[in-house]
Amino acid sequence: MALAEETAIDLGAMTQATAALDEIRAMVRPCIQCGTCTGSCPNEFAMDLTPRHMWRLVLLGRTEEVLASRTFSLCSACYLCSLRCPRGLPLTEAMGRLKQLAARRRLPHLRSGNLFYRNFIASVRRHGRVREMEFMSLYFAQMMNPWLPLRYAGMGMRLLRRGKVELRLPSRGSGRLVNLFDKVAEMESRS
Amino acid sequence: MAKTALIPVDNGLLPGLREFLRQTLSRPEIAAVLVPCQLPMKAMILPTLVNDPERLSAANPLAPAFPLNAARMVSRLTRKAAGGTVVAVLRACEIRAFIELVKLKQARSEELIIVGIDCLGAYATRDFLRSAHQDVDALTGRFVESALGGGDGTVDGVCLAPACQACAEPVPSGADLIICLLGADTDRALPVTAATEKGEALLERLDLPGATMPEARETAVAVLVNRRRSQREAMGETTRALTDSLEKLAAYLAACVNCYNCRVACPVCYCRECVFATDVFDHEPCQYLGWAGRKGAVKMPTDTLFYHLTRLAHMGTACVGCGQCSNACPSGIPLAELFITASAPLQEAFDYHPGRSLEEKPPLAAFRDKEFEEVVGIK
Amino acid sequence: MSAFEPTIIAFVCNWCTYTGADLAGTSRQTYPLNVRLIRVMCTGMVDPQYVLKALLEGADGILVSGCHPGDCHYINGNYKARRRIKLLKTLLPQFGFAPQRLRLTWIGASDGIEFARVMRELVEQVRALGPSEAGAKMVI
Amino acid sequence: MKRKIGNVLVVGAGIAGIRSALDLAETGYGVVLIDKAEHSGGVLSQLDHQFPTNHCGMCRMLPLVERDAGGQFCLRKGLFHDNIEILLGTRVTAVAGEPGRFAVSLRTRPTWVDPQRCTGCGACAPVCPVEVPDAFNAGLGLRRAIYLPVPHQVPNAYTIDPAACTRCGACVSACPCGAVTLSTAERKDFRILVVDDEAIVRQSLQSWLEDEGYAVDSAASGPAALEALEKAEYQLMLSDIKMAGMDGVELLRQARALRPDLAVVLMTAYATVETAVAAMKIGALDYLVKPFDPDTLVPMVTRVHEERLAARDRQVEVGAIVLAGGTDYFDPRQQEVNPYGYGRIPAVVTSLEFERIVSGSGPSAGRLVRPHDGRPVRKIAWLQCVGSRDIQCGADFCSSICCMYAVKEAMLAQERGGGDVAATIFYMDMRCFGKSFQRYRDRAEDQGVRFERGRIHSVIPAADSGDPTLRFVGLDGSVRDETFDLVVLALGQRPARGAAELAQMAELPLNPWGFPATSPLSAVRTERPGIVIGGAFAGLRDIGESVILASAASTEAARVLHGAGKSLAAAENEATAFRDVSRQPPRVLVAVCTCGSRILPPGDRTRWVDRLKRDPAVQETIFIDRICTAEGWQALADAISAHPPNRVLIGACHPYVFTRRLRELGRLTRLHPALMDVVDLLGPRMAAAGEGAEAAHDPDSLPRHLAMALARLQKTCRLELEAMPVRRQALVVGGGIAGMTAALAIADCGYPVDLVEAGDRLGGNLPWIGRTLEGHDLLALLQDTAARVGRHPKITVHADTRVRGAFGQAGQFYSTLENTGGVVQTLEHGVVVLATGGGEAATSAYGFGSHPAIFTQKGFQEAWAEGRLDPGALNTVVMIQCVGSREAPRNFCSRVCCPTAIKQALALKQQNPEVAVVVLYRDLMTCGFAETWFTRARRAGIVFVAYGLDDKPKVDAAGPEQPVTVTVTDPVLGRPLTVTADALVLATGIAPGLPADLAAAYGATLDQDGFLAEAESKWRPVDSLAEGVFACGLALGPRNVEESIATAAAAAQRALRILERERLPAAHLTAVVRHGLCARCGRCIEVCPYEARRLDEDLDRILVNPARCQGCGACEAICPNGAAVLNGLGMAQIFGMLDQALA
Repeated sequence: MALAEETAIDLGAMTQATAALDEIRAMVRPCIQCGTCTGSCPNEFAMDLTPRHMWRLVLLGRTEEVLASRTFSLCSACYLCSLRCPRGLPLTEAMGRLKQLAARRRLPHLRSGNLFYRNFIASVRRHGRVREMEFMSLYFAQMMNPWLPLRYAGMGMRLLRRGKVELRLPSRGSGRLVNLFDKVAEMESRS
Repeated sequence: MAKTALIPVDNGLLPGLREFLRQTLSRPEIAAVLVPCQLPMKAMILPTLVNDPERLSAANPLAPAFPLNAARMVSRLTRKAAGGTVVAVLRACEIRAFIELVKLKQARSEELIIVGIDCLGAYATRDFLRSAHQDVDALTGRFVESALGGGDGTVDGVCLAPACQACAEPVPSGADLIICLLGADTDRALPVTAATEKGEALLERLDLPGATMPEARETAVAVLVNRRRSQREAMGETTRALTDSLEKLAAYLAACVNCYNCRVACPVCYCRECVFATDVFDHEPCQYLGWAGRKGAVKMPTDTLFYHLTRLAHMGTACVGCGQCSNACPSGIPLAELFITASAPLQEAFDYHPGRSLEEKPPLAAFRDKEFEEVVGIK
Repeated sequence: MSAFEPTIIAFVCNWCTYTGADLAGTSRQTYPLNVRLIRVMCTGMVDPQYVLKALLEGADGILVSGCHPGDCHYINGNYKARRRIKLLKTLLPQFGFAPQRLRLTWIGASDGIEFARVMRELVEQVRALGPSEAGAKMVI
Repeated sequence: MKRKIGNVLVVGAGIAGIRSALDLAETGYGVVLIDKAEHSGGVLSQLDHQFPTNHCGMCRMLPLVERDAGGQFCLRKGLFHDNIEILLGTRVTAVAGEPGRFAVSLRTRPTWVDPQRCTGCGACAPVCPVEVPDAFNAGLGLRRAIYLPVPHQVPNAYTIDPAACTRCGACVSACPCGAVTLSTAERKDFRILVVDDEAIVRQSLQSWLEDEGYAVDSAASGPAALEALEKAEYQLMLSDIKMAGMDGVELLRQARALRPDLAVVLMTAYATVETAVAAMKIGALDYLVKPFDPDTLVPMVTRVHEERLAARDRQVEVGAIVLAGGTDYFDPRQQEVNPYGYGRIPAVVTSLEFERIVSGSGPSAGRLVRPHDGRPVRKIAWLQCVGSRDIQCGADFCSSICCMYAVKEAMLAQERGGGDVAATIFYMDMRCFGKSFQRYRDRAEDQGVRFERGRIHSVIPAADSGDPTLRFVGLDGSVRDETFDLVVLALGQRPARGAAELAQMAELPLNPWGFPATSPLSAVRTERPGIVIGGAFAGLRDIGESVILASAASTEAARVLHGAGKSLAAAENEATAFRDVSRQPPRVLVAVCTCGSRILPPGDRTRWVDRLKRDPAVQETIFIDRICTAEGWQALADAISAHPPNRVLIGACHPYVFTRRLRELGRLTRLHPALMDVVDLLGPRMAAAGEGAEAAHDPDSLPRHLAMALARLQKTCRLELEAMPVRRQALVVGGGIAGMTAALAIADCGYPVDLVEAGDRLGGNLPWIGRTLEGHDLLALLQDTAARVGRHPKITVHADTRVRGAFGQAGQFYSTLENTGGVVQTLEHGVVVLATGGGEAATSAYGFGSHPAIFTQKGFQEAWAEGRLDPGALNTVVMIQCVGSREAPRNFCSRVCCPTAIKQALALKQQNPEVAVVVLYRDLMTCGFAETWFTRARRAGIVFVAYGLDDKPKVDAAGPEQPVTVTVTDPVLGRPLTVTADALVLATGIAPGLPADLAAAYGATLDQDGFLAEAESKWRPVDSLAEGVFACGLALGPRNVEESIATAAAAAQRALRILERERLPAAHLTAVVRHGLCARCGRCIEVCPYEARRLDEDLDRILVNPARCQGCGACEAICPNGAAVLNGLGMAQIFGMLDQALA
């Protein structure tokens, strides 16, 4: 009983303080909690909340609980759930929105993933492709964890052997996608 | 409130019972008494509807005479409103038959009070007529003495009719008032007990001393019933051995001439006209020729076995074992033995006990969703 | 061929078993000619006398067949029939009549194959029992 | 009897079409019943088992009154009724006209098998080289191109599937009766003459057209063409314009003179198009511009051909049209992805395939085995909502039927497996929304059927066995895999194939899902007056509802006919004065159809005559070859006229098909058809052939069949029963929308109606409901309906009045009315419609009554309407569904509460977008198209939380001043949710208002929940067991307004059947009493299932009500001495048949 008290959800909160989640909630409102998404999800085994569980929390306006989970960050955007959802909900898109929301909030438990993503994109922006060495160096620097590079060392060596990693440091002028990225940012800010 | 009272019989059983009936008839609410009486002109006993108390001096409900099952007479008296209450003195098997007839809407229990007397049985009518050329009251006395004194009612070598010998229900449990012979002190008084409210109401109005049931009764009843049961089993065994194939059954019934007297005498065969006497069995001449042609020969009248098997199928579950079929057969076919033996398994199959209760529905008019599933299928 | 060919009288209800028998015919589900169908409206109208008559006139086997429980066109006729068969199956064996000669089955309108199977099996069973005693010598 | 001359076209001969046709036919209208399939019965011809009996029982739809007009045998065999003409393989090609006078064109597909000649012997099928999936067995087996559409139907003529047939002709030579005539194949009948001076053109045209099955000849010049036209008949000439000698235009002129009917299409080069156009003025039908390819030519020729065929279309004039085309099932292969592997994994089958697996006439003769490998099924799963409640496949609706049929199928599986089968149903909401559905579902659960809440997203074959493996998420969130022997997809409904075309022809709109749309608040009326929809054609109905809608559609059709004055124009059908033969000894004419020599080998005649002559009742035996032909039938009529017999026995084939002809023969010969009989000799002959040579030559077998029938016929007497007079007016008890609708429908057909209402005004529940879920205004409906009732000259309204007592039987009831002023009057009427309605059930659960913020649905609606409640002031509203419903003792679903909750929630949201609405439910019952409102409610942000019976919501309302707090466990999160509600709305469901003594007074009974006990929930859903007593609206069962209106129209239709007659005639097979033999024991009264017998105390006789008696013969069997007789099948007759059977 004590446990139930602790974890009880007050639905009265549903209408309040959920502005952050409102847009996403609207996307999944017709959800009938059938669980098709969970059954379909290839990454479900690694998630702390099942997708169904998470969408339910979204519906009930549990912003903090949703953002505290890693579930959406593990979405690999395979679109299986969207394809199979009997309600035709844009679940993959809603996952993306959750990622964005989390990113804006710089949530500590998602810091590693966020940095990885940001540096990856920054590299693409600059060069029109990923410069692995630059990208990983910046990532390691920002993570401020001296042991981290060692965790990637083995993989890095294997990739190197197969010529998958370019060792040269950036040299060839400025990135070709800067304009593109800027245009997108401009359009997004307008809409 | 007297549930049980005593009928004084210190002047003799019959005078005591006659006095009891006179007292009953003197009640203003009682219109008449139906009781076996000796006919004035002959040493014969038949049910008689008595209105004049004086005429009750001929009443003799204990005589070993059972020329017909009085349930049919009670049916005639009660089918419609009679305008007065009748007290009927009946044997146990007559009461059972009466209850069956009520279920079949051939009789009504309104305006009727049934007095039953422990049944000591009776002789076949032929035997009774032979024995009763003497004083019937005296014969009755000797018969009762034998039957209650540990004997089997045999007087001068004449013994009970086979159906009576095999009757395991001598106590008239369906009566409103039961007059007890078994276990009673027959020199002094007979206990009479009310089994229904109607009986109790009458008993209360009669001026009789109260009493309790004699302790000896239970044992006396048990002894008699056990003896009868074993006789019934023996009878069944013999009969079954004589009829365990269709051919043997035909031989058993060989003397039958299709007079249908058995069904006239049967108290529960209630049809106005037996189907075998209707036009359904007015066969075309060409049909007889057809049968003869097919089988080489055909006995006439035809349909003998068909008739008896049909009667078993129709009335077997309602057979009260009174034995009147045997009594009625001009050819002396032991029909009661056959009917009693063949009906017992039918009654057992449907857990149906004819005459036990008005609440029990005749088995073929009822059914349940799930029952007798063993008779379905070809496994 | 000297093999004994039994004669079987089948009282079939108009709505289910007769339709099933008909379907057996149109579906080329053959069944032995030993079976003589008597179409009645409902098994609940099969008077025990019909069975007795068939038996005494020499039928080697008698079948009563109608709708499955709960499916009777006339609501409950098949239940009434079941009681009558119980009665006859209790009565007749006392006179040496093999109970296997009298059968009650539920065969529905779409059970054409089942009908043919039951008929074949029944004929075999009765064939194994041999001729009914009532057949040749018995007078009715 | 006076016959109405109105005709109705019923399109679709499935269950609804049959119901509608029978209704109208029984009422006396003529019906043309068509179906595009080659069989009647629709999908029901494939279904052996129906909920809730798990058997069939369709035969209970047959007429109860005037039974002789319809066949007395299994309806799945076929439908036979005097007033119904059935056209199979027929479709509508055009609809014109107006209500009361429609002209409809019908086109019947030729089957190339002459049904008059085909005896169904089956010799053709084995020689056919083509094998295609057998539609009857849902594709589980194969059939040939020539086949029996439904094996159990009669007449069982074979038919040819034109799509599969290669026209090889093997069947033509195999047919012993010459019934197959492929040469008259329709395209072969259409002869084309190609005229061109270029050989290459002639050759290619000829080959293109011959490939299409046309008969083509060619000519190289105009004169050659004219020569050909003189020699033979052609339907179409394709001619070049520019030819040496005679050009195309001249040819056209001369050809038209020779053959005025000839269609001519000219072929022209671009340069001479103008000539071609000009030629059309002198009779060319069209022209083709060279060069052209087959894609241009063939459609043009086909069009010409079709137009020719259209000219041969049958035109029918009808007063009204009932569209009863049914629905189709969703095809799981049509989904973009086929997640259930149907078609890939062999052990995944559809629900229809499962029905065929457990059918006695199915591919495994009813054994529960897998269709592909014959392995017994031990573990089986049903997947619900396949093609339903799935926006992704265009189904934002609930198909309404799948839950119940899945429960049925699961129970059947368990039954077939003898307790050895584990059945699981995977569902989202178990929609047991009908009267007895919840108990049925519970029974299944008690029997061990496992119900698993969860939607299966996909089925994959197991790695080792290939058996279907399901992956699903349990309520606890765990993902589980389970492998089954067989997986059944519970397919949802889709519009019937051809529904759109039919709707277009009838100018009816479609709803967003492609089903033909009905008018607001009517499930049967359409935008086009005179065209009504019956059954599931408009979508998503189960059998029982379809039957109700079919009857309702009949009512509307009858109304149209009546409005068009049809019932006023009476056609006197002169009753035939039959010869009285009752005092004559039987003299039977035996007529044997030799059917070529298939029934009777020529050498056997003498033997047959001798055998039959043994019976002195036989007057004469004659032999006719093919009695079914016009000549054969005439020969029979002649024989009867020559030496008039008083009985006629015909030995031929299927007796069913002779019913109508016997009646005609009766009129012709003045011998009553009851004194004629037809024996099937062909069936036994064919069965014998199958049994081998020895049996086939049993020479006594067929004569025995005749002799048995003879024994019966000679003892048959015509029943001379006095028909019961009908008091041709109706009593309707209850003035709600159902009662008013029923009263109006009956009165509109011309019969006086007394409408009794206990309250002071009409309207029942409509005022508080206000609007439907869809937003239709019920107050307007009430105003309109009450006004029509009020001014209808045939309706007398008795307000403030109750029925105090009643007695009587169909045709003649007596009812005593008493009004609140104590005034008593007695009414006589022929029928009664119980429309006593119902109300909201009372409750004391969840603190109701203790707190002003706790409402019932009705209380909430009223408080809102009366302004006692301000939606703008509410922050949070909680609704609890199934309060006191779907659990003992009120273990039924009230069906309306979930839609009402959604209606109220949406209305709240609309008035106050900020309000939070939480609906606590068990299974959300938004069946049919109401599902879309469930979707809208979700979209609007209404939160739905499911709860279970073992963990009901807890309501804490300490006092009127304290807030109401509701706690419930969220099944997905497994955590308690608490909410403080400004209003708590309890859905308590419906309590019927039908007093048991009122029903009993009319001989009807109530079910355990207090609704009327229907005679049969599927086949006679608005009838009580007592004929003449009907119910509708809430007295019958929980229904919404539109559905209640439909039940009312259906009840009216059932009542009109009786009112349309002056007397209720007895059928030939009716029980009679031989009073002289009768002992009045009354056992026949006890066993009669129809309460058709009673003891008349005054007469001291047992009397039979022939309108109630259905001829089952239970009385005959219980009567020991033959005093109860089933006329036509008495004891003497059966004895006679037995004699002959054993002779």
